[in-house]
Amino acid sequence: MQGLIDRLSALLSDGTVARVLGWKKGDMPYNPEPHMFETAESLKDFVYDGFCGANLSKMMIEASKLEGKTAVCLKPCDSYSFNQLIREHRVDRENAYIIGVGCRGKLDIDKARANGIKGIEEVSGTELDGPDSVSFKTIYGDKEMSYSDLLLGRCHVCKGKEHMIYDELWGESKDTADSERFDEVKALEAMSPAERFEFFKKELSKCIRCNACRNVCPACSCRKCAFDNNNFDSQQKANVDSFEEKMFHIIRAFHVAGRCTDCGECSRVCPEGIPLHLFNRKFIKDIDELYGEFQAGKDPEAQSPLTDYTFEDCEPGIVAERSNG
Amino acid sequence: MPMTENGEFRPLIVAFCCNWCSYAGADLAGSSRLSYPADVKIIRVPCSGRVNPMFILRAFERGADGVIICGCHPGDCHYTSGNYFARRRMTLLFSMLDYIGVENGRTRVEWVSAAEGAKFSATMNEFVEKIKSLGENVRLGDLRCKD
Amino acid sequence: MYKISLDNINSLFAAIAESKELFLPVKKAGQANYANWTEDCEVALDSLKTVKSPKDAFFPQFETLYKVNRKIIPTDASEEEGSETLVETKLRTKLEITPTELKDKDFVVFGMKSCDVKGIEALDKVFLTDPVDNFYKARREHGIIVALACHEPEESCFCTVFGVDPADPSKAKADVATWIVDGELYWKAISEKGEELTKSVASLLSDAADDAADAEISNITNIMTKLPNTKLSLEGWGEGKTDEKFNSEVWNELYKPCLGCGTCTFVCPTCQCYDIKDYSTKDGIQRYRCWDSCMYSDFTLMAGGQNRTSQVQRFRQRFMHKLVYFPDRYGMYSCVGCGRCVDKCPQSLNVVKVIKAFENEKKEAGANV
Amino acid sequence: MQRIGVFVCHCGTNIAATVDVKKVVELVRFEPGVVHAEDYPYMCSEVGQQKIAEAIKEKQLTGVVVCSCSPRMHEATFRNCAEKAGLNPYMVEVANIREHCSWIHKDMEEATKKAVILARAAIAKVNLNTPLQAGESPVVKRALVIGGGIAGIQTAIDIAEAGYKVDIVEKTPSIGGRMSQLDKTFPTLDCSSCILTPKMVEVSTHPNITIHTYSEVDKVSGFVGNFTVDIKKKARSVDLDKCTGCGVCQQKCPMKKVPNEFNRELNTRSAIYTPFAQAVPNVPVIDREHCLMFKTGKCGVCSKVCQAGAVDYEQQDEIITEKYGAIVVATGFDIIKLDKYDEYAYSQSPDVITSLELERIMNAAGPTNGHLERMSDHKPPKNMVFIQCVGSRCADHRGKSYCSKICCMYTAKHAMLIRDKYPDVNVTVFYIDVRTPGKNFDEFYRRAVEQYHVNYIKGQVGKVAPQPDGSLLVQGVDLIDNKQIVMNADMVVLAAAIEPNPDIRKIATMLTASIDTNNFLTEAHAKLRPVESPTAGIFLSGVTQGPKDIPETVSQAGAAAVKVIGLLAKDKLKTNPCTAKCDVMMCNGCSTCANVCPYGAITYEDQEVRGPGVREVRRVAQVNVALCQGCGACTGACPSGAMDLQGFSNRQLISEVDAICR
Amino acid sequence: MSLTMAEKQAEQIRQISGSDPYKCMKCGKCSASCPSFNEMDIKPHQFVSYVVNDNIEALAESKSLWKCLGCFACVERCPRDVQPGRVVDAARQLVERQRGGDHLHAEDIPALLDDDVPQQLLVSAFRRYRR
Repeated sequence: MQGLIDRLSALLSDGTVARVLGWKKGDMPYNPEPHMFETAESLKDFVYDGFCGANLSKMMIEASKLEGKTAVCLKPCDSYSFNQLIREHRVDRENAYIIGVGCRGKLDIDKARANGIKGIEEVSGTELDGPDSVSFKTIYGDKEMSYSDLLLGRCHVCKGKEHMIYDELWGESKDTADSERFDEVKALEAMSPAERFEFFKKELSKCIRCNACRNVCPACSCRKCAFDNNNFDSQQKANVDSFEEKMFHIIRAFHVAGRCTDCGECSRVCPEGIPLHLFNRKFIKDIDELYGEFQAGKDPEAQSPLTDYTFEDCEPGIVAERSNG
Repeated sequence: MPMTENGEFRPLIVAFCCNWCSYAGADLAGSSRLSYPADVKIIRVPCSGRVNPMFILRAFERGADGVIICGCHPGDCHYTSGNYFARRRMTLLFSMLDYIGVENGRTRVEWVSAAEGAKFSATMNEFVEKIKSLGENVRLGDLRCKD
Repeated sequence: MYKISLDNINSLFAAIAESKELFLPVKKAGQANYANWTEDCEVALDSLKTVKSPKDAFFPQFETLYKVNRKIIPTDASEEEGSETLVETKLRTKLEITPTELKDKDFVVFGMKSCDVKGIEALDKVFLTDPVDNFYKARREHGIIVALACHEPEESCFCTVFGVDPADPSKAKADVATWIVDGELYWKAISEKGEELTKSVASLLSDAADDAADAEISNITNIMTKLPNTKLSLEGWGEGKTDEKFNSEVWNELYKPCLGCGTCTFVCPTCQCYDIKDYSTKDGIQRYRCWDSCMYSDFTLMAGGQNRTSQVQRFRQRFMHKLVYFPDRYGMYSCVGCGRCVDKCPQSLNVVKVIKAFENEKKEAGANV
Repeated sequence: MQRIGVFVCHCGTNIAATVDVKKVVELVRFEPGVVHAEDYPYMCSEVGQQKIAEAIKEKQLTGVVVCSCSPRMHEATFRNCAEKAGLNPYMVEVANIREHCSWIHKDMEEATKKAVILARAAIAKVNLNTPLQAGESPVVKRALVIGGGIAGIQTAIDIAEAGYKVDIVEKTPSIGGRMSQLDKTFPTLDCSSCILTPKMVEVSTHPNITIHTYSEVDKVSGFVGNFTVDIKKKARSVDLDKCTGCGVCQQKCPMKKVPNEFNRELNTRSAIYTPFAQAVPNVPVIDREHCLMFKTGKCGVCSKVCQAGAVDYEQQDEIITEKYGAIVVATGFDIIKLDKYDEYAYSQSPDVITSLELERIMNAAGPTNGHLERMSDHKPPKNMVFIQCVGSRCADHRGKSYCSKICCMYTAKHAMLIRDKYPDVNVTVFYIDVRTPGKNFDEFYRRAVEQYHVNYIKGQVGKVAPQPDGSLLVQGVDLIDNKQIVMNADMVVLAAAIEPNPDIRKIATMLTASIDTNNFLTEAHAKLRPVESPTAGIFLSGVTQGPKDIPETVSQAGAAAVKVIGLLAKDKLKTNPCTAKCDVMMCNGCSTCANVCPYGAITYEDQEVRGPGVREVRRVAQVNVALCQGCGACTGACPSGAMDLQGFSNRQLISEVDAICR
Repeated sequence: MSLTMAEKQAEQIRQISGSDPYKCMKCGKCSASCPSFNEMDIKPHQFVSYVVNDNIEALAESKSLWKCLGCFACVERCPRDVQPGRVVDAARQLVERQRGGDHLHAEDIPALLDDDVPQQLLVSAFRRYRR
């Protein structure tokens, strides 16, 4: 990590960039926060470890409007989001200096908590070139977990270790995929409609409409969300009854269909642990199956499947055909 | 549940019809006296591509039991491509509704030309029957609208 | 002091639920939240912190205030005169307003931690001082709080900073205090309401020594001293600090990662802002209120725009409100150190980091002098 | 809050017989915003409109809902009426309680209930209507006619005579179309060429008319009054200006085995050719597919013999771009392929021919120089059988559901001409119905029967079987005698159905003109606007709209011309104000809308945006209202809802949904 | 309103054949195509109009019923998709149902074999009339 800090300091000092968008050490060993570093000196608080899961692409919308270039640390999967933002003219590529940082999967502290680890004082083994297991020092005793058991859900279906866009690379990446991307969606599709309904009802009834999923989403970059304006009369702040939640989440996912890169931030930030990516990934699966494989953010020039068509496209009736077997 | 006196379930069905083909097709069904149940209420839109998925969800939220979108046949869109976009949007939306466990027969897209009054009527008769067989929309409605 | 074996706890719940609604931590789809007790629910008394605080019991996230319905009714002959329309009509419309009834049945909130009870104190300050919020008041009158001592506090806890004792809920403004020690639930009524509740379930409880929970109390107290955030200093916050804090440069740095979501607000036991909105139904409207978040871009949006237009203003507002304005007005902090925001903020921001950032600022300023 | 007036039309009994009009009036009075409600037997009548106008003035109405027939019928009527009374026309909405209600429902209670709901939806919409102002766009004073047959020629001449420039685009090397292939015309029996050729000359010499033969429309953009069209001029390989039309090249061309399309492939032509003697322009083209020079690189005879040096093997296809105010489609027809009608042995015997082939055989300039003979052995026929309705009025996939309209008459013509010229030939016509509406048409057909003794048999032919001796066995039925008829014939003539030129689909797509399932272009109104397409600025001439004979085509061509002249006579057009509109406060500048706009009406520009707490330069969408046609595709694509459609706004449509779901 | 016997039978024929006799435009192409035309008392095109007019009794008694070869030339060629052959076949089935029982037994077949009749025809007849 020191190498990365040195490089960033050099970029700041030689004037290549005016600021650095990265992560700042948290007050706990596992909660670094996204931070804008303006001086080389301030980089002493810079951190890059397994808990730096936040996708910094979206912050570049504002950062790329500032005077001078911003160096931004992007993990391989973040680079898809950045590309997609370029496609939508939301960031200025010229004002970004992209450090493609290596990634061996990011960690989910809730996985440790679920494993009974609490009262955490220190965590070690989370750095990029660290060991295969993570050690926890807690007031209730020392604990250890393997790095892979601590991974965020999204890392198990990693899109790969390649950066889609960068100015320079730092550190080795690892493809952490160990399960099929659409397995979860397929499992749901295999259920009966009533079972699916129950599943989503149970999950979505937890929703507290905090909008964290929307606000963190790099694709949800609207200046004013459709849910915050009066045009659709959908301006509801509360989860009133079962439908309200469904409507919110269907529309949230629909609005990013064809643009969602499957970065998994929505599921990561949900305070209620709702697997929100299941909506987005369903759209991705449908698009892949019906209109040909498409990965948003892979190619900033590619036409989104929803702004494209062919004469031979399937009819909407295919939904019933597929579902009814 | 909306019932008539004889206890038959009468669904509420919203049909979005594009102005150029399907609305005209519905007009033709009318002038040809090709009847279909009064449960179907038509909203005129310029093009099937105008139909925002929000409208469909809104209708369901408000207690509609079925929503059908009618547009020009592929290749015949008055605006060349609106129905193609609608086709993709609706396919994905319907698939999502199916995915969360809503009966997939509640939504439908049908291409009806200005000359197809008979098809319009037949489609609506069929759709009403389908919705009747599915019964009331309980999974998508907002309870507050039942008050 | 009474006790009941945890093996038998369901019969206690059943006994309470017989005559009162019972609200307690329930696990659903992997997360613990307060919910109504049912026989088949998965009670999660061992959860230290529910995702949302139990403030819903007194101040629900959503409630309908009243309904307005339009009715078409036959008119009296006398009213017909002066009718403007060309059509002779014997009908007229009437608006019918039906207020939602106030809570009129007792209910029990079981398992509240001391910090959450303290949170209710903060809500009381707002809702029970003039003008009194009747909906809230009715719930407070009918609500019986059974508090539960924390067992294994976590690193995000810092309630002691705000004078909360997590070990001894009998010091909180609850009706019953309870502890779980070695498979037994120890029960101690604190208030009159608590005594009554105790009476109603007395047959299920057996006597226990008054000092039965003392070991647990000192154990928890001891753990608290080890937790990193309990050493937090509130120096520089509180009454009269508006000028000093409001204009600080620290906010401009601090807010940047903030997404403007409402997670911190909605999990917080003391946040009490709400919005009132209308939902139009078949032939009328329902006026409801729902929690609002000062972090939202459309918070207090009016025709002329809103009074806080940037995220830094909104961010500052939330913490100034908790740590300065609220003490100014009500003499207490509007943070109880539950640590939910520490756990849940998507960007790892939270009230602790805010307080610490100002500490650092002071240190740095001192160093510079 | 609006002040809305609701006007419920009885439409005589069309509505009032099924909908309790009074009850509708009574119930809609309570809808939000309604301050006035009344009914009248005919709202569209002078008196009905007067009532609306009066109410607008007296009650200071700000919105009007008319519950009547389809808005496609009278929306414009009521909007004009409102405008005259001082109300913005776009504050008027129509609830369709006739086509969508009274005409399809029988139960009065049910229909009345539905009528109230439809009215409610319209009222809810009007509550959110805003006055819209039509913009203006200039008119390019030039017309394009696609197709150079009699329809296109007549339209072009009529427009040109009114003083406007006209371009004709014709796909084949010459104008003239189907009519130039015909021998005689019914019911007067005058020679087709004799009446067509002067027209062709007139059109080619008219100072206002430019003809692009051997050309196709390649691309169309723009809108009424302002179309931009790319015309692809295929390489003719012969210089139009240099060629004198001497014809030597065609005589000397060594490649003479090319099927002659003009003669329906009954004989052959050379690779360099003019389709027929009177071709306009009288300049040959080289059929590059068959020309030896192009196929092998060795020949060049035509170039060598051409005195004028007009042959140019290097010529390339050329695209020219022109601007037009109006476009007339006159792409005509062809006859259907008969390969699915095995029972008539069309593909088995050369003596089974189509009527169009018979036209060429009877024509003095045709493959047999006008002698009636069998194509197999060039012997004169003794017995001829005509079969009607081959592929017309056909409900299955093999043919067309419609009546081709012209077959009865041309078959009578053929029968009569043959009996006149060859009195010893027996002519039998198998018919299902003989349809002869038209001036002097039935008299014409009766002459064939009464004067020329053509044997008309009511019934169809089931089978035509070629016999070893070269004759054709025809098995048919006489439904009057209830007898099966088996007879020998030397020639069988099939009245094949006609269908629109297959190119029409491509052209209609380019023009965004609606087309029906039979590939005929749809009229804006079947009765009242028969020569206009629903797409503004596109007009229909000839068989492209539906089956027609020559006099009908010529009259329709004139009608289309009048419509075009009416359009070109205006200096400016009012544009549809129901266009998309971007709320710059919400626009992300993401370009999604531009990606789905079929008209290229959305562009992006950096613009200073001001609002509460906002003052910055942003990339935002801009709608060119002259280009926008109001389809709303952008609104469905816009993720933030910044893009909205005036007249069909999100809030309006949602309020309609809400009103219906009440 | 209750249907008369004849109306019921006509309806049955429409159901069995799946054809709509009202589509007929009386062109006669079925009769023109029919190889058994001369053997028939009620001609194929008349068959269709008999069904339209609910005159089923006459059809049931007609010779034509047993003269149709089932070659389906009329079905193929009918421009209106009325499928007269299927109508005849449906009438035949109606009659067969009323008669009941098997009318063709496997052991009778050899006696019926005729070198001029294609065996395929027998097989199909067997399929159709054995119940």
